[in-house]
Amino acid sequence: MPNATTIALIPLLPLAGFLLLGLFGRKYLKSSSGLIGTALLLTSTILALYTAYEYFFVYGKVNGAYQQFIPLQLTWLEFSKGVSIDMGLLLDPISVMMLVVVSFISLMVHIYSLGYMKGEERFATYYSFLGLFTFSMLGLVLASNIFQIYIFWELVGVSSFLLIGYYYDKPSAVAASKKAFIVTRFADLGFLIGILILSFSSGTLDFTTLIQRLTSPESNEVKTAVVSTFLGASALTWGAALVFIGGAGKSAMFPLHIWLPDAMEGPTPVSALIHAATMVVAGVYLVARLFPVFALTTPAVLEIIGWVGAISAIIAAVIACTQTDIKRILAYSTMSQIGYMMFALGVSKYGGEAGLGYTASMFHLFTHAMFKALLFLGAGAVIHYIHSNDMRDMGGLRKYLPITHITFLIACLAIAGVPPFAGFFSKEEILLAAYQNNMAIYWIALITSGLTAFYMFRLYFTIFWNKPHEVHGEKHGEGGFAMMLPLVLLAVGAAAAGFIPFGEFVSSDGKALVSHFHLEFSIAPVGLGLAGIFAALWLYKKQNDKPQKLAAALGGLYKAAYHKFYIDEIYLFITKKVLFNLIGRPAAWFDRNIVDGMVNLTGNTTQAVSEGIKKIQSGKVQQYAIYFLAGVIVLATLFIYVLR
Amino acid sequence: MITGSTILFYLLAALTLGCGILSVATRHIFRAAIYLLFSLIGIAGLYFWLQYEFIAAVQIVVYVGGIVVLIIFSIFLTQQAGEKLPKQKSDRKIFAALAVFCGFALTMLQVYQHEFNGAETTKAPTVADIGKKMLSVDNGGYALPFEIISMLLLAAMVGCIVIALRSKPETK
Amino acid sequence: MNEFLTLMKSELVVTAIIFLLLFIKIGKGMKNDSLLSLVQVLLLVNFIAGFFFNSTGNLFGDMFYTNPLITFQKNILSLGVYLISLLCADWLKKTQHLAEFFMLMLSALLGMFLMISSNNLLIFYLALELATIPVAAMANFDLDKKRSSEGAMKMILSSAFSSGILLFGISLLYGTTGTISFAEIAAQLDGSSVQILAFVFLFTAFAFKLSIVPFHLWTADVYEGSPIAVTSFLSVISKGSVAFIFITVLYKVFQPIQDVWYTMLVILAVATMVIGNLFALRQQNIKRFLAFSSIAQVGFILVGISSNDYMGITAVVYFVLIYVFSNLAAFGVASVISEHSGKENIDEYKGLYKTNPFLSWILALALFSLAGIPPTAGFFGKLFLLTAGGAKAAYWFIAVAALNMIISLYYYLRVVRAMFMDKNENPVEKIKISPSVKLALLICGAGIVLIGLLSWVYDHIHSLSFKL
Amino acid sequence: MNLLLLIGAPLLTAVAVLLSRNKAQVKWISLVGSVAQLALAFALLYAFRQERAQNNMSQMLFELNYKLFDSLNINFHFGVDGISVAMILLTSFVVIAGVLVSWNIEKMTKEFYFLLILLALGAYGFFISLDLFILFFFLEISVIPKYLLIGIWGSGKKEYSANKLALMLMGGSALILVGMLGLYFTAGHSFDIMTLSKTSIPANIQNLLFPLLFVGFGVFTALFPLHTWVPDGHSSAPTAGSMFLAGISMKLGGYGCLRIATYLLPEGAKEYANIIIVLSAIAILYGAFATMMQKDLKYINAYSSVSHVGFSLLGIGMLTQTAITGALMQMVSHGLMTALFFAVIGMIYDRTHTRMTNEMGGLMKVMPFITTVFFIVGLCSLGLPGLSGFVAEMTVFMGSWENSDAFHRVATIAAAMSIVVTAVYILRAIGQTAMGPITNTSHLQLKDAAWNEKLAAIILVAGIIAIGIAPGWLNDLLRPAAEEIMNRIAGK
Amino acid sequence: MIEPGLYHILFISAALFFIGIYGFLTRRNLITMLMSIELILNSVNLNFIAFNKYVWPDKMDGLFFTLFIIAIAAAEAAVAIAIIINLYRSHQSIDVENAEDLKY
Repeated sequence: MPNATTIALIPLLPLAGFLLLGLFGRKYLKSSSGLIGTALLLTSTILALYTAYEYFFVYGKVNGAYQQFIPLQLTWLEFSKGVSIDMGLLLDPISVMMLVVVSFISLMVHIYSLGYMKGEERFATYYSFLGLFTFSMLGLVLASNIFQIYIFWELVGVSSFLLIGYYYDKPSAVAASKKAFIVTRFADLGFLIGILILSFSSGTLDFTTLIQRLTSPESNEVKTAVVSTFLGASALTWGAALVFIGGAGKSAMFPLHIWLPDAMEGPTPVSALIHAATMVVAGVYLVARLFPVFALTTPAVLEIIGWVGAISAIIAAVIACTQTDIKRILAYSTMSQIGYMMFALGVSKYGGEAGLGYTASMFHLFTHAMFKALLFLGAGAVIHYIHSNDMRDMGGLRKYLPITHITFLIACLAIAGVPPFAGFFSKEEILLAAYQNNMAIYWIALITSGLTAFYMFRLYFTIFWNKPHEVHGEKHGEGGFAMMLPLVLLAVGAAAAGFIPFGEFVSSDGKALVSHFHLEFSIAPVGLGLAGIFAALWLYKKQNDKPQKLAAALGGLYKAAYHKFYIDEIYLFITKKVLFNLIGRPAAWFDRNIVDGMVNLTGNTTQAVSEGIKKIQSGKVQQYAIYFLAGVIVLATLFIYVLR
Repeated sequence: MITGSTILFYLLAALTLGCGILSVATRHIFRAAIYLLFSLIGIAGLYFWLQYEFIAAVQIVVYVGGIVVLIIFSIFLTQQAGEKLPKQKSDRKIFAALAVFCGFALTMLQVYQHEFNGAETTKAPTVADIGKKMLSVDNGGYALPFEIISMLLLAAMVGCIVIALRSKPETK
Repeated sequence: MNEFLTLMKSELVVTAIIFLLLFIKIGKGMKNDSLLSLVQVLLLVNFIAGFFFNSTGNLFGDMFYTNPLITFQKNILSLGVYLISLLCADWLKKTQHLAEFFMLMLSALLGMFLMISSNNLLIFYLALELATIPVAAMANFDLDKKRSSEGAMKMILSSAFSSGILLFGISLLYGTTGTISFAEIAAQLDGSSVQILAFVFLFTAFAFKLSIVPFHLWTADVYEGSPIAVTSFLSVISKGSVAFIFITVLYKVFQPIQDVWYTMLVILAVATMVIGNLFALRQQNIKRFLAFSSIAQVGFILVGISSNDYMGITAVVYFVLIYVFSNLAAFGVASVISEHSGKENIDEYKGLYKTNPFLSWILALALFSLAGIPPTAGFFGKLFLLTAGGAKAAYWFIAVAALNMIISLYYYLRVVRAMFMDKNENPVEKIKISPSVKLALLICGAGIVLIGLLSWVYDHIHSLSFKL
Repeated sequence: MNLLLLIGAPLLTAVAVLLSRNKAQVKWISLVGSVAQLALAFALLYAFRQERAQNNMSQMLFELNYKLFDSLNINFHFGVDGISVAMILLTSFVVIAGVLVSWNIEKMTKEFYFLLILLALGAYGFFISLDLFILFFFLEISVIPKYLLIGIWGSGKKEYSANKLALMLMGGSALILVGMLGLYFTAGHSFDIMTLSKTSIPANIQNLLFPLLFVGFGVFTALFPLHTWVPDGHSSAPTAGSMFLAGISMKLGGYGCLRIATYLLPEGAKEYANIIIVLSAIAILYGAFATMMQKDLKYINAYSSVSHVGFSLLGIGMLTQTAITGALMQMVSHGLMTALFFAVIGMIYDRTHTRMTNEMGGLMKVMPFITTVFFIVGLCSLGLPGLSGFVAEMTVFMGSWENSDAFHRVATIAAAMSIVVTAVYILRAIGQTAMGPITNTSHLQLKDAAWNEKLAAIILVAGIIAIGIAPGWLNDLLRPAAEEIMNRIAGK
Repeated sequence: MIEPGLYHILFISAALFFIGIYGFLTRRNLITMLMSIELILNSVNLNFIAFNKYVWPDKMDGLFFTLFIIAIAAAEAAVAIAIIINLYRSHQSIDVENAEDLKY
């Protein structure tokens, strides 16, 4: 049986770190705060691994299926009978898996940052923020209540805001952090309303009950909810769709992805942690968490999810081919990979063989966490060395950064889906699932995988090969042990993670899913991947003008892709023109002039009247007498003739 | 049928109203005073006609002997001899006339509509029982008003002295 | 003890003081200061005397009537006079005719006493005149100021005019009812149109004295023209007394045609509040300002009167009591300032708080009380007036009254702002306040703060008026 | 526990302040006084919970009833339920913070603190009185101190603002007055809330009186479109003044809207509920959008107050138990939050001598503490979980969603949209002031918060977090009281 | 109805009353205004006497009222004249139009 305290400690230790470092780090702990934070996280990672072991190999499996456990559930805020926000710990395959991923990657980043962020002015603050993020993310993962997940959802949002804006005196960083927060916030609005709808129609906020009520078609909740429709779609459909919007926002799905590239303004380790491995997959996790509802009650929404995922995947891939900022390239690739996970869920069914997409998605999430974190950390090492994000400043670094080079290569191979690296296995499963359910998406996915391979190796070659690197000034060597250790560990993960029999552990219905491997099927993707690699090799191995030519040849498409298909501009137009000029300004004006004007008007009118009637008081006693007499006569006539 | 008393009445009425009108109309202030005097006399005459000799006497004594004289003195004090009074603005006059006319019409309408229950016994009171009443404190007696009047006259006297006999600042 | 003495004690005491002063004057006279202190003592005695031997009864047939409530009202008036004698000490010491001044004021007071307890139109009329003519003379007491005599002239003429109309009304009333005693008139009233006419004529006399719109026009000019002592006397004492007798006349005599006067009161109350406020809005001279504000206050009194029952009586008496304190405090401060610096304009009050915090606080208190802001007593006074008036559930009527409270608050705040907030390079210099004035101001302040919270005052009045 | 203590403590403090000789005395006396009030508030909370724990379920606890105007049946009738307790806690928090932040006031210190304490007195009295008349009395007490605080110690066009505030509030109380008298007469000459809540008032009268009372109190709590005193008043007032104004006085209004208008006139409430909802929804969105355009920090907070207070009115209008609970939570939360916000603005202003966001930048470098607090309050205002704002707003939403018809749904969604707009303007404000490069180099010499400021901020932050982390206790306090109200509305 | 009676006298008195009022409203000289007042009061007296004679002869209220009114009139006139004279002293005119410093 799960032990509540052990599991509770996993998120609480980082929280402790946050408080400790946040309150005292700046003044007292100073540079030691990094070690403290890391130590705390190490503990909780160990606990997480222990929990995972316990769950998967000791008590988790009951008669052939992994069960849900809720070792702890506290009522946090009760709205009415049965409807309450609970703080709970929910253990099931995906949560445990995420637990491991999050804590592990976070630990890596902690260690890495010891080197990368050394000497930063707000070192302690940095680590306290990391703690906050890790806490929130773990809480999100473990949430047993849809409102709990929303709470931690917001918390990860804010910690990401804080970390993106870590270099707060860089205007671009500030802007990026604001953008990230507001865009996700906008998506969260959908999430919130979705929660309201779902909870109202199911009469609960608790995941288990909610899913169980909404998935049984004969339950009266579903009946009533299905009856009440809005714009032709049932309440449940709306609810599910809105919830997905929340997820899409966090996971930077098209068209809510615009914040992710800018988010790269944050320190690179942060990007690795938040914007590659963990937070951005929260959306996927959310969909997975509510998968039964999507799959059984609102398949339409699942369809949408599939398409959104696919589109995001390919668009991001295309854009990634044209960018020059290495972190942005990685960001787009992240987006594209998450697109994979999304449509994997989208094409999946509930239970049994048909649930392959689900497993695949989770699997890809797992592997992607490894190699993408690795990529970012590697890129971080490069940037650390070059002091620039722009790959045009780079080239021929393989001699100067050997370890980074190797690990980076591994990661690239992994993401390109070259066997036997991790990416290969998960991607294969995804493609298979798509193949089985939705041909169109399958083709998109296939093309995307090719593009992926291409732009990754474009990156790889331009950084490490291409033009020779000329050393100006004395260069400190590759970052120290603290930075190399995570690279190595992650490289191992990226290389080996594929061999985990994932289906054994994670599947839509908890029962084991044997993923059998078809060689003939995997020819196409691998082939495309290799093609992409060779294309990159041909274009970027040596310094030459082929790329420019190619770009010129592609013309408009290239330009559009280079400008990210002008989506940012559209957003800018909407916010600046519509929100500010068409709503905000008029509102402010209306308030100052109309509403306030009314108030002042009354005052001035009174004044004016009083000025106007002052002549009555003319100072002439006979005038007074006339008024007097008139008063008498009027009153008399009034009361003799009129009012009786 | 027209008796002497009737004629007398109308004469007195004519005198009163006529002189009244003249006294508010003329622009010679002395004449105004004199017209006022005659108008008051006319009223006194009406009292006589009504057989309220005592009131008539008082009227003559107080008004003719007192107030009008006072007024005339004050005219002497304040008026540069013989010049006419300044004309009033005509709009003021019009409004006043209008108001007055309305008031008069209104009053008369009400008064004539109302049926005053005329009593037959029209005996006039004698000076003696007026005197008795005046100083009796029991029901229907007028001692209290008498006292009040005395206080009032005292106050008025003091007031007049203070105001009219204004002493130069340095004295006292 | 002799009934005559007990029933008429207030009047007798006042008369005694008047004659004492007369003899002093005729005799070798006294120095102003000592005379003033003597008078103050006498007035205090008069005030205290009011609390003993209260009983109910008629005198002189039924011409004179008194009861504990009436005695209480008289006490309020004498209290007011006493406070005035303290507050305006500075001005009084300067005047050359101190004895005469007090003789006049006291005879006016006597007139008011008689008016309050008059039970008969004749007495009422005479008392009214006794309460008016001397005041007119007093209004002229700044002998060498033109404005003073102009004010006096305006007062005497218009009051003569109004009393002429009053008399005509009385005569008509007498013609239709054949009597001049309140009780019998009430029995005789049949609401015939002549009687309505007569009532309107009669009504205007009260309206004139209470300065109800449109019979109010003399008020401001006279208040501004006359010395502050007189102004405060006019605005507080005579208003109060007329309000009292007004209630008696309406409730006692004209009860049969109450629906007529109820409507009349409502109309005039609204008119009075609105016009008074609108005029007060723009005033610069503090006396004139207070004149118009007091007109607006009268509007509220009418609201209270309009409820035709003992609640109304209680509310009005209570309000007048509070009004005495508030208005006298305001006038007191005004008189102190104008005596020492000759400044009577609100703009010249700017920055007063810097130099004279005490005066500023008292004035502010008084104004808040007039505006009906808690915790000052004015709040309770106004509220109870409205409560009484609301008994007929004429919500719009109360609403208008309440809205007028806003306007009034605006201009009261103007003064407060001038004193506390506005900058001024040459404010009123520090004023050395003589002890008697300080005492009086403190009394007023205490009254303003306490009378509201000491609910037994209200309950006492209530018990008195409830007995009627 | 004797409720008179709650009035007595501030009263004594005020008197002591008046009698004190020098500025130091004044300050320390008022500090001690406000600490005492805080202690009393906590004692009250404790006692209240004890009573409830020994399930003493009578609606009002610690009732006192002294005769005041016997003949008019006006009594000093005091008593508290959960709502009052919560409000009193809020008040005591804001008071102590207000006293602390105005520590360095130089001009007429004595008067300043006297008026401040007087305001507090009014609030305490208001929250514990169960007699309409007394309640109105305490409500009115606070008008003049506000006027003077703004007019004397304020900044900008202070006279104008002070006048506007005083007059508009007076207008509100005029309406209240009429409604109050209406109640008094229809309910057979009684001002007693408990009695009134038992009497059934004919529907037509309710429909007549409800608007009077609701709008009357609504003016105090910035009911759209009668909110215009808020921006000017807040922006002109001194720091503590704004804190009290937004933190306490606006809550008087909300409390009145609920406890008097809605509770005593349920039929009227049902009649006008939709109008209230529309108005408050407008206020929420419109306030938020108007805020987006502001440059002056105080205006930003003032307008956002309009928007936030809209939530509590919305909750009341929704007429469900949860929504009303949420409304009350929002009052408490917003009280603490906005007080803190104004405190921070004041601190910034004292240093930079500007409140224009575009004239600052990068303050985080020079005053980390203040900016941290600024972050916290900002995040609270945009409804970050773990801070009070989130709890309140979510409760309102959940409650609003319980009415399942389209109208309420739309209104709720409209209101919910504001959380995005809020995020926009809060982040703009923070971004421009705290983050970014330091634009004005003279800011480099500025000092961080002094002890009193730190203390004040910490107290309020503690309150915010206490609600945000563990809303249960507040919920337990408010929900039963809301239930009583709902029972009357439901006609049980 | 030639025969003079109550109503005739009432007519006379009312007429006189309003004549007086007219005078009061239009005369610019203070003393003449005072005279108009006297006319008003006399008309009232006439009313009282008439009523007393024709309607309520058995009591003498009207008569006494008249007496006291006459007395009052005297007092009032005295004070009024005193004030007027004082006003005349302070600015050599008794034109009511000139006495309007106090206004608005």
